[in-house]
Order: sequence, then structure tokens, then C-alpha cells
Amino acid sequence: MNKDIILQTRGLTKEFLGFKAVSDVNLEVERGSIHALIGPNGAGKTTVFNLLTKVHAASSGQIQFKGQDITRESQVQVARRGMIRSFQISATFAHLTALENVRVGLQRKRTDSFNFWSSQKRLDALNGRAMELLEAVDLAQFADIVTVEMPYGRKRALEIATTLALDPELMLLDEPTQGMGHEDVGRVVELIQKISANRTILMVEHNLSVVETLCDRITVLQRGAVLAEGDYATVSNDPRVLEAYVGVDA
Amino acid sequence: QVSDGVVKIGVLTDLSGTYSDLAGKGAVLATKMAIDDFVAAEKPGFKVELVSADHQNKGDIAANKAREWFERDKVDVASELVTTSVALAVQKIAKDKNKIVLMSGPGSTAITNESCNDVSVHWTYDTYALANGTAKAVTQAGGKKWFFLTADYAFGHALEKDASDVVKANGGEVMGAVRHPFPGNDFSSYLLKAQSSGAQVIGLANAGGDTINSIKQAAEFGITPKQSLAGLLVFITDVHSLGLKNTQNMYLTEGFYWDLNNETRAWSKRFFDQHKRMPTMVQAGQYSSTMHYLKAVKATGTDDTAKVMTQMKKTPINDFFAKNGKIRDDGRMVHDMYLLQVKKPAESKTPWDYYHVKATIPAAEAFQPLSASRCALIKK
Amino acid sequence: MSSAFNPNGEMLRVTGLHAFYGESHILHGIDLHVNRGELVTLLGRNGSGRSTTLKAMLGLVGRRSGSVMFNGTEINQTAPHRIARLGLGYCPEERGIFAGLSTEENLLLPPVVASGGMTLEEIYELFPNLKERRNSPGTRLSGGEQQMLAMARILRTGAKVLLLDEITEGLAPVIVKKLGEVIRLLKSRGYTIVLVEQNFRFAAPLADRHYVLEHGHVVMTVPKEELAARTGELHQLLGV
Amino acid sequence: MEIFGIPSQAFFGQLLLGLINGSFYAVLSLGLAIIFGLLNIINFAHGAQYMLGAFGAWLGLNYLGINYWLALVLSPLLVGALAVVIERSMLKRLYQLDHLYGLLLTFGLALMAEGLFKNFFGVSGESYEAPELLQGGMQLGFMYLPIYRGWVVVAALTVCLVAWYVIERTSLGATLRAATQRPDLVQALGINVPVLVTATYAAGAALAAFAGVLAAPIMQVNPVMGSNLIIVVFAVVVIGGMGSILGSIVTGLGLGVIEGLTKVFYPEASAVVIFLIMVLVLLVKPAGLFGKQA
Amino acid sequence: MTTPTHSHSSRQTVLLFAGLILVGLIAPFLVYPTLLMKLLCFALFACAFNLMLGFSGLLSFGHAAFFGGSAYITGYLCRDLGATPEIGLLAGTLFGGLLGAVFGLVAIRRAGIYFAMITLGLAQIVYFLALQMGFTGGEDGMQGIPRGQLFGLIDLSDNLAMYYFVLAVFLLGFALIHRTIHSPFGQILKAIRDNEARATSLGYDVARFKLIAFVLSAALTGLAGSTKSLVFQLASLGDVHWHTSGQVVLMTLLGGLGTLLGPVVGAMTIIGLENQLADKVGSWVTVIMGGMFVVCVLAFRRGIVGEIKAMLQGKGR
Ligand SMILES: Nc1ncnc2c1ncn2[C@@H]1O[C@H](COP(=O)(O)OP(=O)(O)OP(=O)(O)O)[C@@H](O)[C@H]1O
Ligand SMILES: Nc1ncnc2c1ncn2[C@@H]1O[C@H](COP(=O)(O)OP(=O)(O)OP(=O)(O)O)[C@@H](O)[C@H]1O
Ligand SMILES: [Mg+2]
Ligand SMILES: [Mg+2]
Repeated sequence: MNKDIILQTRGLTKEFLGFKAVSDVNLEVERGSIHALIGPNGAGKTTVFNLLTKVHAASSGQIQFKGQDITRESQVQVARRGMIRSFQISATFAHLTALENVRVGLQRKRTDSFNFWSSQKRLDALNGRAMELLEAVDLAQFADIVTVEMPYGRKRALEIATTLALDPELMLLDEPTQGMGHEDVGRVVELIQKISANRTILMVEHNLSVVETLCDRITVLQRGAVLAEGDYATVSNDPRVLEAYVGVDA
Repeated sequence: QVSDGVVKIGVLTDLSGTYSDLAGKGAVLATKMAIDDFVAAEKPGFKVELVSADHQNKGDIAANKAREWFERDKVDVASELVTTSVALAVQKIAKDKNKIVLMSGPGSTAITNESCNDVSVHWTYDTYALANGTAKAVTQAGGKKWFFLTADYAFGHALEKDASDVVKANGGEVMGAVRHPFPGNDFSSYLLKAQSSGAQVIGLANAGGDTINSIKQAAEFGITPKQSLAGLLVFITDVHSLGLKNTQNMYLTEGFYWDLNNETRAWSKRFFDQHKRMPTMVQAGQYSSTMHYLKAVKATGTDDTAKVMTQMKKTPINDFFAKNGKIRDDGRMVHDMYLLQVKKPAESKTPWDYYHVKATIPAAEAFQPLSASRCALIKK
Repeated sequence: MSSAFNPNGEMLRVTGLHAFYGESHILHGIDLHVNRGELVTLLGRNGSGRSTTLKAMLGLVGRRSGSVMFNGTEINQTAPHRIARLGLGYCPEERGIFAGLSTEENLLLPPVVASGGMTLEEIYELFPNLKERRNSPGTRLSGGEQQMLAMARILRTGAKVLLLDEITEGLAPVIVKKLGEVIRLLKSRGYTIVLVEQNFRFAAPLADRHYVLEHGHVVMTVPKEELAARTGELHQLLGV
Repeated sequence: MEIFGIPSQAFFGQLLLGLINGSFYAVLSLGLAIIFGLLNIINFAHGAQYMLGAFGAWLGLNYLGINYWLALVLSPLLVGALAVVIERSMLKRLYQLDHLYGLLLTFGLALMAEGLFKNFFGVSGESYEAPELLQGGMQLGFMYLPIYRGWVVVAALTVCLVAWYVIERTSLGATLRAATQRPDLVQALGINVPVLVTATYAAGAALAAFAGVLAAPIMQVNPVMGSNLIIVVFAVVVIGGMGSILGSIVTGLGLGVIEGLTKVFYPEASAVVIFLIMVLVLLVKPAGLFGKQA
Repeated sequence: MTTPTHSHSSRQTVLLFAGLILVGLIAPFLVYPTLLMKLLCFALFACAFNLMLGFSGLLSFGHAAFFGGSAYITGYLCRDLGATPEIGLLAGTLFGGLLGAVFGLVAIRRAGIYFAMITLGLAQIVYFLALQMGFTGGEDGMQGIPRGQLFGLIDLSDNLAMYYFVLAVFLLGFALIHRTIHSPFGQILKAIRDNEARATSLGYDVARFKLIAFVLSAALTGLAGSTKSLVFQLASLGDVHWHTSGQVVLMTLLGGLGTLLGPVVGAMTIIGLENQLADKVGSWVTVIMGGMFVVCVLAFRRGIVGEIKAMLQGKGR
């Protein structure tokens, strides 16, 4: 096979004090795809994300990103390689404006982040790009609003915009539609479709219709282990998945 | 000519901290008594005003206040200044501003040595006098082997050194010393060390709460009846708070005791009526220094620093506090000191009846001789 | 606990219940009721608000509005421990076994609120695993055992109305079967039960009525008589 | 025989003294640990509560003729009652907020208590006699042990053991431990957590007051007696691991001994040795010796 | 493209500084200059502290070590080695920064209460050293530090000259803090305070940012301490005591955490009150301070400036 694999894990395992939250997961994410990770609560989805982004160190197993072994790297290093995540619980910078939030992302690639002596006016150069990104997620009118004051759904969108600012090759989205109303879900789905153009997305999602619309490939986790894998049709007809995840016999 | 027709006396003291009992409000009261007595008796042609402030034992607060007083509030003299750091700081400022300082509360000999100047008078006592008085008397009475319990800072070290010198000069021997952090609350470890050193006398080269707790715990560990304590800096308020049971038989030196003679009793009674506590030597000294200063102003008819200082230095001090006291060129007011021993509980007849007066140490012997002075004003 | 008034009537009635977590508005006006001795289920997809409904009834969400009547008493302003003491037992979704406590301590933790609860012996008879492991720390139990423990500890209290959240989650079929038996037993003893389930196959034969939730609304109510007729509809809603 | 260059007799004496001081640290840090464990509040007022306990005994004796033994019970009760008022009226509002606010509030309360007592009683302190029964001492061979000090160790260790037993071995303790973990859920199971929280704060404060009464005959009863001690006790709790009951007891005793030995070998450093140990321990074990990693 | 917020805030900045300078220039003719100098020193101290707590979310309970430590260094250089005041201040600032780096390296990876306790522990060690080392004068403090001649030209023993010098130092420090907060660095710092995990996940080395902020804060605190030692010609143990660390927390909290002007207002309030109260209420000062803590925490969590801001915004909307 000559699939272009951007992210690969081999035997990825995480134990918390004797409890295996993730066990022996082999995951392959193809470049350019939208890949979903689903499974019952507590199946280990967020933990996999935490392992990939180095919030936790893996108990065993390897992670390869773009062909490099990143198993022993730090959070910061991994982020700098171009794997950026969003969080399950909304993670914005609450006391910055939407524009500033996005600029925090844009600033990363600049060299002047340690400049405490120069004015932030330098950062105004980033405003153009930041506005573009805000427009891309339909937040232009929120540019000067402090984030705490924004509605929940908009914050999720903002988080995506901030992540996008880094132009990541691989984006990890943890339940991007969680806690959103119908309209918001629709907007986020569209958004993810739009941004997936030339990058890879790995997402955790409970909303199966979202998964169905968006995802090329789905990995189902159960009790830390991979239960099934394939496209939506395959997975959603897999009796084990129906049993374990959907909870109804076919 | 007295400027503005007002003489303003500032009492800068500890109104809230560790030394507020031995100086504090009582010192302010003593100053007020002195002013009232002076005005009543001498009918001066100028007004006398009193201001007071709390320095919280912090040098910077004191320095700030003193500056403010001298620069802005036209205060002529800063007085009391318990706590050495405070005294040293204010002494410097007073010299800069050419104002007078009368120090009744602080104890360090640095005031009249390294830091001496021609605007300062150190009135009531200093550590040399205390250590000298007590250590000499105790050593001569047969307490030859000493061990020191020393607060680990400059003041404690000085006290220990002064006392050791005296012990050795009188044929005694220093078996050792232990330096404890300041402030401490448990001294039993050190006391045990002192106990096993085989010394007869444990010299307490510390102050305030540390001394109090050392004394108390020495009694608790059964050290005191066998070995005796010598408090190198103990005030009557400390004895009062510890009670006679814990302090009995202890030797100490003071510059004043209320129950010395009719004169001291009379004044102290007046003080007691208002303050509900007998005066400490600091408070008595405060009255004495204020009165002496005011008399000098009246005599010279001016509040000019140099003139008043000259007048104060050339006039002997004779009041209930001092007999033939004299201010030396280094600023030391020398007067008789008293070697006292704490009574046993049974011997105490009335409240505040705490001491046996064992000896009067004549002024000439009580203080560091000028020949040993490190003061730049003293030409040798 | 039996109130003279309304012997077979309503134990629980929820009207216009709204709930919020911080800024997200989760429940948008839930209405449901449960009669004495009935078992109803709350069905729905992940995140549809079923657990939140239970928590809101118990006063465990950040902010809520609407009415919750328990046995004729309005409890929407009542402190959670008072609600529990009225006779409401709660088995949370994440089980809530306390790490610092042994199995037996976990079991003995909730105070007895009414007579007629099971004794320790009865419970151990029902769940022999727990007896065997009663001195080991609660969180060392397997997932299934923890689930049993979470159930068992409310059976001791004498609470006759139980709110059970996904008690079959992550359990082996055999334990699921066992739990099914337990529920049936409880029902026969007159317990009133609200069951939140993903496992429709488990819930279907037990329930007197099903409520289907979506995005914090009740979108369908199916009494057991209509179940057979409406299975297709139900499956569609549940996204199978 | 000599140990580290000092006669073994003196050495044992010093060890024992260390243990005595350690038992004060243990009782005080135990109270702090209990409060932190359940309320998530760093109780800066602990030192003031200790001081209040001691003053309670002294005032009781001098104004009401209440003897030591009664004071040992009454004073903690009184301080506990005061703590109830504080918890109900102020602390209660801070649980949702950062630790910082609880710390600052209790710091302010401590300042107020200290200031008030300074105003009324000055600072040189008051003397409190040990009760008849406990006066005098015993010759142990290696040292003369005042009976009162022996009693302090016994009383403190007993209280620590009882507290440990209650928390680790009884159903009340089980409830407490559960409530530290998940207060909301415990409440949903029918336990009145707010009252439990209040009672816990009161109990922690009462422990401090108990230590205060114990200390009264040894140290001068003095408005600042608590603030001198509290910083050290904090260090003890941090070294032991915030919130760990056993950790605070063991660390309290252990550090008392270490500090005692420092007083022998390098007395000047005895005030700072605990902080050195704290920095070292936290570098190696960030959650303290007995603390669980967050 | 400039968004409205920015032009607005830069106009505000100009106004702010113009106001500060104006008030600073005329103040000594209305208020006693030495008190003003003390105010300025503590205001700078509180601002520097606020850089840590208010803008990085880390509560240091050991800032007195930098304040007092630098005061000793400056005092030693100026008094015993005859250094000029500008050299003394520079050295004090450097020393503060260095000490900050040491503290930071040990503590920066810890958060919350552990961070507070480690900084407190380290500061206690510094206190111990200050007490023990001979050159500090121990309990007596370091007395008689000469103010000297600034650049060999201006005699600082003149109070007004000294005042304007202190004002300049303060404005410089304040401007640097203002700039830091509104710099690319400050932006990241704020982001870290809001959501550390998120900042890390975006690829920022959070510990490094915090360390730099800590060193900056320590250096400026050092500058404040050094200046104070020249003003009062005194460095004492009180400067390194943990009470001083506590006091600066109160100033910051009272004025308004995380607001630029808050610490200045807080310092003025506390120092001013202390100055006024010391004579009038004597020993009640402690009680009043304690009461202020309690009231602040319960009722004015945003502090004076924070509350005013909130009020203005409330009206504006
Ligand atoms: N830091 C941790 N320590 C101990 N156990 C943990 C930790 N983090 C997660 N777990 C456990 O690991 C399991 C997997 O958790 P994870 O958060 O990955 O689930 P998830 O699949 O993301 O679930 P959800 O859909 O609810 O978000 C859970 O049982 C959880 O309790
Ligand atoms: N503590 C919380 N904070 C914020 N949002 C929450 C919280 N708990 C739940 N939610 C959100 O509330 C919504 C409803 O959650 P709830 O737990 O009630 O769902 P559910 O129907 O029980 O589904 P499941 O248990 O399968 O996840 C979800 O979108 C969930 O993400
Ligand atoms: Mg998850
Ligand atoms: Mg649920």
C-alpha cells in the first residue's frame, strides 16, 4: 500500500495506576482525510488525544508523526511540528478579544514573542490575517468582543480559528460540536468541511450524523481498545459497534 | 529665641509591638507629665507641644516619621526611640537636620560609639551598663562559670561580648554559648545544653519575649534552682508578666526602680495612678530627659540645637531619676545604676514589690569608660 | 413513606425544566411524570441531556428552572441532601465510587432515609462479588463491580424512588442480565424507577413508558403498549 | 558513649525535646490539613486560633476561675464556635474561587485577632501555670523531663491518633473522605455536606485551640505566639502533602525532631532548616511526602 | 488595519502618562516629599508584583526577598564601596533579577499554593541570610546609606532633587511594566494566565514565559527596594520580612488585581492610611489592615480600580 500516513501509533497504551485507559491502540491517519474517533464515554478517546499531544506520556507504544518518532517529545515540540488540538471543554483565552485570541495563534510563528520591550502595535501587522481567519469562521463581527462574553457555540468556532492560525498539518478536534444547538452544529460542520481542504483532521465526536457527513474513516474505541475501523457504512453496520456503542442490536 | 514660640517634642516609640509595654504609651505619658510639671513650675515664655507616633519597631517607618517631623512639622526633638535599629536611623537623620534626639529606650552601645554624634543623648541605660552591672556582681558573688544563651543578631552578640569581658575580667570563666534564632519560642534545647555545660550561671543575652520564655522554661526544666540565671536585659514589666515564682533570685541591673526612695515612690505613684502600671526605667528616664531638655531651653532662651546641647551638657542632672547625672561628649548620660535581685514570692508585700536592691553601681563604674570609646568625637 | 394521599398517583412530575452548565443551555423545558411503582426510561443519543435531566431533578446542575414535584412536594428549591432524604436514590452515570473508601464503606456511606431498605446481608446475597471484595478500596473494583456497588448502596437506604443513569454501561452481558433481574425484583417490590439507558434492548422489556430526548427536549413519548408499533420511528431517532 | 560528638544522654534528651515540639507541629498541621482537605482553604487564621485557645485558658482562669482541665475542653469549644460563625458568614462564599482568596481572608482575620489582643493585653504576654497535678518533673536518667512536657506529648499524640482514627476508620471519616472527593455527589446521596463543612472547619480550629491550651503553660500566652509559629506549620503541611492527614502528623513529629537536632548542631540555622527541607522536598516530590499527585 | 480598541487604548495611554507626570510634578508642593517618595517606591513594588500575580496568575509570597535583598546590595555598594547612586540602583536591579531567576528556576513549574509556599520558603532563607551576614547590620539594619550625587552632578540629599529622581525611576519602571503588558510578550502572558493548557497546546513554552515574567518582576521589585534604600538611607530586616510580602499582596488586591493603575492606588491607600493612622489610632492599625483584607476579599474582589472600571463600563453599556 502506498497510502500517505501522516500519523501512526503502534501499541499505544496508557495506564493510570493499574487502570488501562488506552490499550494497544494502532491508529493510522491518512494525510488529507477527516478521521473520527468514536466510542462510549470513558472509552479513552480524550486520553488518546492527550497521548498524541503529550499531555500524558504513553506507558508504552510509539507515535509517529510525518514519519518521525515523536513518542518522547514534549507538548511544545509536538505543537511546533504542526499537530494542534482543540479541547473537549471550550478552551479560549477568556479575557482577550476574539481578534487577540486568533493573534495568539498567529504570533507563535513569529520570533518576537519574548519581546517585552516592544509595543504590541507590532502585532497589528497580524490583524489582517486574523480578520481573515475570523471571517472564515463567521466571527468577524465579534472581533473586538472579549471572549467571555461570546455565546458558547461561537467560542468553539473561535477555538478552531485560533488553531487554524497555526496552519497545522494535523488538527485534533475533541468533540467540536459538544454543547451546541442545532444551528451551531450545522455551522461547525460546514466549517470543518471548509478547513479540511488541505489538511488532516482527527476528531472525537459523539454526534453520529456529524460523523456521517464529515468523516472518511472512523475508528471505534471501547474500553481503551480499538473495536472496529472503517468508513461510516462499515462501522455503523458492525454488530459489535451497534452493541457496544449504539447499544441496540441490529 | 524659640522659633515660633513653640517647643515641639516628638515621642517616637513602639505603641503596638514587642516593646510597647516597657516604653509605648507609658513613655508618652511620662513625657506629658514632664511637660505639665515644667509648664506649671517654670512658667516658660514659650509653648510646649507634644506629638507622638508609633514606629512599629521598623527603622524605615521611624526614619520616615522623624524626617517628616523635622522637615515639615517643626519638631525640635525626637525622643524615646526604643529598639536600636530605630534609634540608629533617627540619630542619623537628626544629625542631618540638626535636631536633637533624646534616647531613653534603646540599649545598644553603638549609639554612643560608632554612631555617636553631637545632637544625641543616650539617657537611661545601655547594654554595657546592664551586662557590666549584672555580670560583675554575679561573678564577684561566686558565679564564676558562665554559659550564654544569646539571641543570634548583632544586639545579642554585643550583649554576650560585653558580659563575657566582664566575667573574665573578674576572674570568671565562660564555658560556652549557644546562639538561638530570633525570635524563638522554645528554648529547652539550648537550656539543656547550658545545663550540661557545667556552668553555674546562665547569662541570657537576649531580650523581650525570648528572655521571658527562656526564664520560664529554665524553671520548668528544673534548671534554675541549681544553676542561676542572669538576665542581661530584663525590665520590670518582664518580671511582672512572668511572676515571681519563675524569676525569683534572678539578678538584673536597672537604671531605675520605683521603690528606691521617697522621691521615686512619689513620682511613680503619680505615674501609676494614670497608667495602672509602675514605670519602667525607660519611662522614668523619658520624664527625666524631657525635663532636662526643657530646662535647658528655658535657660538659654532658644531652641537652637547647638546652644541647647551645650547647656544640657554643662548642667548636671538632679531629679528623682538621677543624682548628679552628666551628659558626656559621646552623648552618654551617666548616672548610678542599681543591681537588683528578684524577690521570692513570699517576700513580696505589695503589688509591684519585686526587687531587693543589692547594690548601687556608681556612675563612674556603671558605663563604658571614655577611654574605651570608639566615638569619633572623643579625642584621645 | 407511603402518603395517604394519592396512593397510586404521581411520584414525580417534571414541568418546564431548564438546565445550564456554565454558559451552555442544556435542557430546554423537559416535561415528564412517573407514577408510583412505574419504571420509565429516558432514551436518546449521547449528549441529548438525559443525565442532565436526572441531575437537574436532584439540584446538581449549576442553574435550573422549572418545577420538580416529588410525591406532591415542590423540590426545585430544596437542597440536594434534603431531596435525597425525601426518599430519592441516585446512581450516577460515572458511578461515583469513592477512592478513599473501602467497598463496604462505600456501601455504608449514604444514610438510611426510610425503613424498608435492604440489609447488608440481602445486598451481599444479591451481589456476592461485593461481599468477597468488601475490604478492598472502592476504585480497585472492576467496572462491573463498581456499577453493582453504585446500585447497591442506594438499595440500603430505603429510598423507594430510584434515578439510575446508564447502569449497564460498559458491563459484560452477564452482569447486564443480572442487573435486569435486580430491576425486575425492585419493581415487584414497588419501587419507582427512572432509568437512563443507551441499551435499548435492556430497557425495552422493563419499562412502562419511554421518553426520547434530543437536544434537551422530549421529542417522543412511547408507552409500552405502543412500543412494537413505533420501533422504527424510535430507531431512527436514536440514530441507529 | 557519644553520638555525633555529643554524649548520648544529651542526644536522647534533645531527641525527646524535638518530639515534644514536633507534637505541637503535628496537632497544628493536622488541623490545617483537615481544613484544607475538605474546604480547600488555606487557613491562615490557624495561628490566631491557636493563640485564642491559649488566651481562652488564661482568661478563663483569671476571670472565671476555670481550671486547666476544663479549659482544655471549653477553650477549643469556644474557638470552634467562633469558627462556625466565620465559616457561615464568610468562608462559605469563597469555595468557588481560587485558593488565594481563602488564604487572604483568613490572613486578614488573623491580623484582626492579633491586633485586638495586642490592644487589650499588650505583647509581653501573660503567664499561665501548669495545673498542680502536672507540675514538677521526672529524672529519666538522660534528662530531667518536666511532667507537663510529657503530658503534652501524650495528649498531642492521643488527639492525633483519635483524629486519625475518626477520619480513617469510622463512618463519619468515610463520609468526610468521600466529601473531599465529590461533595456534590455525597450531598445527592443524602448527606448534609454544608453542615459537614462547617463542622470540619470548627473541628480544625478547635484543634488549633487545643494546641494553644497545651502551649499556654510552656510558652508565654501572647498575642503574637501564633503568627510566629504559623509559617513553620504551613511548611510542615506542605512538606507532608497538603490535605494528607497521616502526612501532616508524621511530618510534624519528624520535623520537630529534625529541628531539635539542628538546634544542637547548628542552632543558628534551626529557624530556617524547615524551609530548606521544604524546598528540597518539593523539588523532588512536588506534591509533598504523602500527597497524591494532582 | 487598526481596530477601534487600539486607537482608543493608545489615547488612553497617553492620557494616563500625561496625568501621572502632571500629578507627579506638582505633588511635592502639596504633599510632604518623603512620604511621596515612599509611596512611589511601594507603588513600583506593587506594580512589579502585579506583573506576576495579576498578569501571570502566580502568587509569590516571597517578593520581599527581592525588595530587601536589593536594598542591601545598593546600600552596601553606595555606603561601603562608595558607588554612585545610579550604579547602586543598577546593581540592585540586576541583583533582584538574578535572585528572581534563582527563585524562578526552583519554583516556576509549580502552581497555585505550592508556588506561593516555595517562594515563601526561599524568601525565609534570604531573610535568614540577611540576619546572619555581617554586612547587613543584622537586626540593626544598614544605616546611613548616602544618597550621593546623581551622575556626579545632582546632589540627591536635597529632598526635591531626590523626589524628582524617584519620580523618574518610578515612571521608568511603570512605563516598562506598561510596555511589557502591552507587548507581544505580554499578550502571550495574558493568554497563559487565561488558559495555560491551551497556550501549551499551541506550542508556547509556558514555563519560559513565566520565568521571564518572574525575573522581570523581581528585577523591578529590586529597583523599588534599591530606590527605597536611597530615599530612607536605610535597609533593614523589615524589608525582607514576609510581612512585607503580605503587605504588597494587600496593596495589589486592594487597588485591583491585574489592572495597571490598581497597585499604584493600592500602595497609595495603604501607605497613606498607615501614615495617617499611625498617629491617630496607634495599635489599631493591624486591626484595620486585617479588616481591609476581609472586606476586600468579601466585597471588593476587583479592588478599587477594578470596581471603578466595572462601574464605568456598566454605565457605558
Ligand atoms: N488522569 C487520569 N487519571 C486516571 N484515570 C483517567 C485519567 N484520565 C482519564 N482517565 C480514565 O480513562 C478513561 C478514559 O477517559 P477519556 O477521557 O479518554 O474518555 P473519552 O473516551 O474521552 O470519554 P468521553 O466521551 O466521556 O469524553 C476513563 O475511565 C477515565 O476515568
Ligand atoms: N459538566 C458539564 N459541563 C459542560 N457541559 C456538560 C457537562 N455535563 C454535560 N454537558 C453537556 O451537556 C449535554 C448533555 O449531557 P448529558 O450528560 O445530559 O447527556 P446524556 O444524554 O446523558 O449523554 P451521555 O451520557 O451519553 O453523554 C452534552 O452536550 C454534554 O456535553
Ligand atoms: Mg472525552
Ligand atoms: Mg449520560
